Amino acid sequence: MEEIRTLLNLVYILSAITFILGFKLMGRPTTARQGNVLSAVGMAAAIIATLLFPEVVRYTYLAAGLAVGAVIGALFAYRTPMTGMPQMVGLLNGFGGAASLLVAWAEFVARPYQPVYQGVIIWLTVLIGTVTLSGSLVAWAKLEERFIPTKPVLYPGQRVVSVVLLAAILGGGIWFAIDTAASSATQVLLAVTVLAFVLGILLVIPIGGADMPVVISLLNSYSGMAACASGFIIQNNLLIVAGALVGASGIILTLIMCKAMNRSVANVVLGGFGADLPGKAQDVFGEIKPVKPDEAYLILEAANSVVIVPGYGLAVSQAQHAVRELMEVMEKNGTEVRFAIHPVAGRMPGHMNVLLAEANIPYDALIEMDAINPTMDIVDVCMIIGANDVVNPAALEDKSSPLWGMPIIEAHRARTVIVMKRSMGKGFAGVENPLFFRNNTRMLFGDAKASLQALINEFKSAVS
Amino acid sequence: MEEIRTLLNLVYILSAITFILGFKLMGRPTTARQGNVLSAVGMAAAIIATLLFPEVVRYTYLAAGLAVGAVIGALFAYRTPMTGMPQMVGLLNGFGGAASLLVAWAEFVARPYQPVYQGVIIWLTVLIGTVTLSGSLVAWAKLEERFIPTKPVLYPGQRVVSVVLLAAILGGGIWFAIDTAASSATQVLLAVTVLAFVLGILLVIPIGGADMPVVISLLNSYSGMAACASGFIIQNNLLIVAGALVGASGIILTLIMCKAMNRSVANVVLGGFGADLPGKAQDVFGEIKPVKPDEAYLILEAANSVVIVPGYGLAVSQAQHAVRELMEVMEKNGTEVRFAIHPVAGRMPGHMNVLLAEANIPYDALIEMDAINPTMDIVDVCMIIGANDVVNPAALEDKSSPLWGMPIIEAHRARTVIVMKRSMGKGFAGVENPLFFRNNTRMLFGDAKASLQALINEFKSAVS
Amino acid sequence: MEVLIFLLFILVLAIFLGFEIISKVPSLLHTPLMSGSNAISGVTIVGALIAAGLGEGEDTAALIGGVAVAFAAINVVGGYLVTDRMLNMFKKKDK
Amino acid sequence: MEVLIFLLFILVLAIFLGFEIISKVPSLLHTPLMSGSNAISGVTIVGALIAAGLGEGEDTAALIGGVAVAFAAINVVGGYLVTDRMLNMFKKKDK
Ligand SMILES: NC(=O)c1ccc[n+]([C@@H]2O[C@H](COP(=O)([O-])OP(=O)(O)OC[C@H]3O[C@@H](n4cnc5c(N)ncnc54)[C@H](OP(=O)(O)O)[C@@H]3O)[C@@H](O)[C@H]2O)c1
Ligand SMILES: NC(=O)c1ccc[n+]([C@@H]2O[C@H](COP(=O)([O-])OP(=O)(O)OC[C@H]3O[C@@H](n4cnc5c(N)ncnc54)[C@H](OP(=O)(O)O)[C@@H]3O)[C@@H](O)[C@H]2O)c1
Repeated sequence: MEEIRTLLNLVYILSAITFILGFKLMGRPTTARQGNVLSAVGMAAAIIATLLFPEVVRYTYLAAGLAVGAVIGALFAYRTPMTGMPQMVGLLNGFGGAASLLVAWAEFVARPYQPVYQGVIIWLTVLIGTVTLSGSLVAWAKLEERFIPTKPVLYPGQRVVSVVLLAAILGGGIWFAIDTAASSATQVLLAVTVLAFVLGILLVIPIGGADMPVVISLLNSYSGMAACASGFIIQNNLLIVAGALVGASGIILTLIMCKAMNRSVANVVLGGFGADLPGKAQDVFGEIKPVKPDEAYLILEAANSVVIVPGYGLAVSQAQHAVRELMEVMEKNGTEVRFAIHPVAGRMPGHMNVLLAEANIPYDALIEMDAINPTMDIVDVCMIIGANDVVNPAALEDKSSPLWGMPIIEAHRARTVIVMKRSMGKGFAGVENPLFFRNNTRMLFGDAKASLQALINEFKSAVS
Repeated sequence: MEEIRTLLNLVYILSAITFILGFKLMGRPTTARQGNVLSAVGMAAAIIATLLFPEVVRYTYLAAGLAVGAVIGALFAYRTPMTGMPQMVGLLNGFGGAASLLVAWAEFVARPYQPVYQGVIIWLTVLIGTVTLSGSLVAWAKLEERFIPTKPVLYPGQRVVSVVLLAAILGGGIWFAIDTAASSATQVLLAVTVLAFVLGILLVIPIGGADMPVVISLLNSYSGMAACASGFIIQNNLLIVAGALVGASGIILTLIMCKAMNRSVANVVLGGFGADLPGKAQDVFGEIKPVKPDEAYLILEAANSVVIVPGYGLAVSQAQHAVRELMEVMEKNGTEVRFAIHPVAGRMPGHMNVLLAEANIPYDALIEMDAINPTMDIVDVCMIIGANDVVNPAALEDKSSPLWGMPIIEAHRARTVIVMKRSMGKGFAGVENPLFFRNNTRMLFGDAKASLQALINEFKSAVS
Repeated sequence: MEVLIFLLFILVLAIFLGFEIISKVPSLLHTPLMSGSNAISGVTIVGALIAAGLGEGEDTAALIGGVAVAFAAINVVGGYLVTDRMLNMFKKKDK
Repeated sequence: MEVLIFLLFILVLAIFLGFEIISKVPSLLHTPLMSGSNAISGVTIVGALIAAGLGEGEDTAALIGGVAVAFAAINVVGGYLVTDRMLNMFKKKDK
């Protein structure tokens, strides 16, 4: 009996090692896939080991849960388009939070007599898990643009309500933990759960849809913390280690995003960004020079080196395959084609890399911002596809701009810039982009995919 | 009672955090000193916490030990010259091993009834601790060139004796662990200790003096492992964490050294390197062009950029202050002076950096091998002071050389090379250096310090 | 209480380790990193399985555990599969 | 036995963490790193102090403990002081 338990605990140690090594292998594109598989194997081992624990004797609910969950999970994984990754990750985070919160509840229901510190941990797990769940649901809805307005929802007294809620949850926690076997304990924990659910909604609803990736990354971190907390409840090392790794990962990604947007985490989390924009009209000089696809073709045809800057608009119009085709015809024409990837291009960190990888564009053609900027002066044409904020030179030049200080891809330093977008519409930050008015800029208006297709046709008809 | 224990254990967690943060701060020269202080504060906290444990009631031996140890430690720290660092670190490793081994013994004497796995751990701690102790003593003696010949001591049947010893130690371990309360147990553990002591000596004695730094680094790792093992005996987390950190550090430094010498760890540890050299006389072409200090002065005086490559000979002749003076007069003369530091120059990793820092040479003038090599072609004069193997071009050009494949500082690519050494004596690897016979090389024979002084005088008399 | 100390120690070490390892992942792989760590956060499934399989106590606890298993399984299976799908698309230039 | 599992877990995490952190230290600082980690390996002093201060059991155990304390203290004090002495010498160009 004791020996089995020891053995199974050793399996947990091995699982933790696979998680750690998995993350390490994730550090390079050549080994990342193996890393993911290794980590999955470790997870499978942990699940099997858990089933062998002597106290696991009832299999109905367990088997049903596993079967249902696995099927839904697989459907999610294969049905979600690459453009929908942020939503999917968001939803999965919520489910992770839900699982942790339910584990806490199950423990409480099974063993109502708990020492005070266990009571505190149960309460904490319920709190983090529930906030993660409801917050993730709101984030998901905002990204899907369903049920909830994408814009920041602001109402008077917002902060006061949140603080009052938090105080109530805290009070409930004390009440609950002091005597978990009291007859009122179940109701109190239920109340805490409901309040936490409301709190999660209220925390996320004032944040604008475009800030959702930061929120999702933060919620990812919370789901890790919830797992960690539930590890303290059942005193399981593996949960703690894995939870801490995920927690760290979420926080690091959040910080990277905020840094690349030149905003503080607090600024994002307190919300309201994009709701009321500084009315001050920005001074932009110069005139707009629209071009037709045939003119753009002539410019591209003559270029020796082209740098493509993809942005959110490319994802919206699903133009990744078209971009790949254009790249091929240009390369056939003897032009060197590279992609410049801004860390927060798109709506999720690394979003553009995944999209372009989906279209079979090799990752060694994707260059990071810091590596491409020094070479920008000798680039013939910089082609901007559905990007806006990440190439806005105001970030470098205009101290009054909300983008001031954000690192950008310095497209304006290329000899010629071609901007592909539908209109003079603004980007996520909602500011004017002086790049569009520069002397060396040409605007190719239209949906990204359609414009790309037109360019490809020009190239093809020229050959034949 | 229980609360105190918990509180003190929390102090241990904080200590572990200071060790980790201390190592992290050690990663940059600007913060390294703070890191060391932080780590020391953590250690002091751990010591104080331990004294407050309820079971610590007897203070005579403890106070005496602390006082004696602290005084001796401080004397060591302030008396040892910078050139003697390898020896000092070696000796301290040995003391660390001794402490762990004695902790294991004390535990056994205090509580002879131990479960089998505890018996195994006690035996393991005694083994690692004792090997660390005696091995370190031999390494120290070899480096100090006292008591024991520096050359590899080889005798027939070497490996057989070691294997037999190891088998006996293993047998003793089984005998001991099975019943630690048996009347024979004390004798058996004593025998294991003695045999382990002999084993430590036999393992290190066949290794040449110049390989001692690798051995010391490996023993550093062992002393960490011994601390780790003793942590298992008294079930103390802090010992395990700190021991594992030290163990990892020692192994990493060992690997770095071996890689920079292009040898495997096994090759070093099995010993004999430098005892019997391949008799094959190497073909070196060209003739030696000795110069006098006044001629060398003229070359240096005309140079715009000078790179100095310090080596073991610089440490031997204690010429670090003279080098600093020469640097100053050359800089006054308008010459740019940089230092190229090979990872295994000297007799310890980072040895040259410490020596030059001692002479107040700022660390931003010290350039790593990989950074300096690409710029070597445009260097006017490369001045090699007491270095030999680390600038041997045979490593790049001669497949039959024992140095083949070792990364070197490519001094031979500089316009002119001035080599300062006492004779045509060989370096640690015992091979001829074709660099000395090149057309662009001038040899300035003599003790490094004396030659440097002569050069400085030339510069000074030219001014006045 | 002693166990709690161990768990805290493990937590501290894992947090440090997490920051060290994750900060080395290049931005190229941040989306798969996010979904992959998502899968790992489904490790609560271990706790859920124990709750769902518990013989003692009320039936309710096991039922809640079963639901927890389902949620966690979505997380695990969905996370790993979608990460694999993404990583499978990352290709080096093969010419 | 359960305690052993915890200790093993801690060992594994600490080893990984050690490799991650130490491999970031530049070669410039390898000598102080060596002496600094030397000092940390003197952490056995914790075990030695407990052994030396133990009231129960034979006097011999406490005596052995006392000697262990002395050795470990040399390690700790000597290691930290010499490291500090070295690091104090590292200076940036101040002109
Ligand atoms: N990646 C992340 O992790 C992350 C997270 C949070 C926030 N953000 C923020 O998101 C922004 C990302 O910058 P970005 O430059 O990628 O995008 P952006 O600044 O949001 O601009 C996207 C542009 O694409 C155009 N567009 C939209 N649909 C299009 C279509 N079908 N065809 C062609 N063009 C289309 C839009 O202009 P038209 O309307 O004129 O077509 C818009 O100006 C940054 O401000 C960043 O801070 C990113
Ligand atoms: N740093 C480490 O961690 C480490 C560890 C293990 C092994 N090693 C090995 O040690 C060697 C280090 O290379 P290295 O180039 O620094 O040294 P080296 O190859 O050992 O050569 C040192 C040279 O200094 C000269 N020398 C000795 N005393 C001198 C004095 N007083 N004045 C002037 N010159 C003097 C000697 O030539 P004369 O006799 O002609 O004067 C000798 O050729 C490498 O082979 C390396 O693999 C290093």
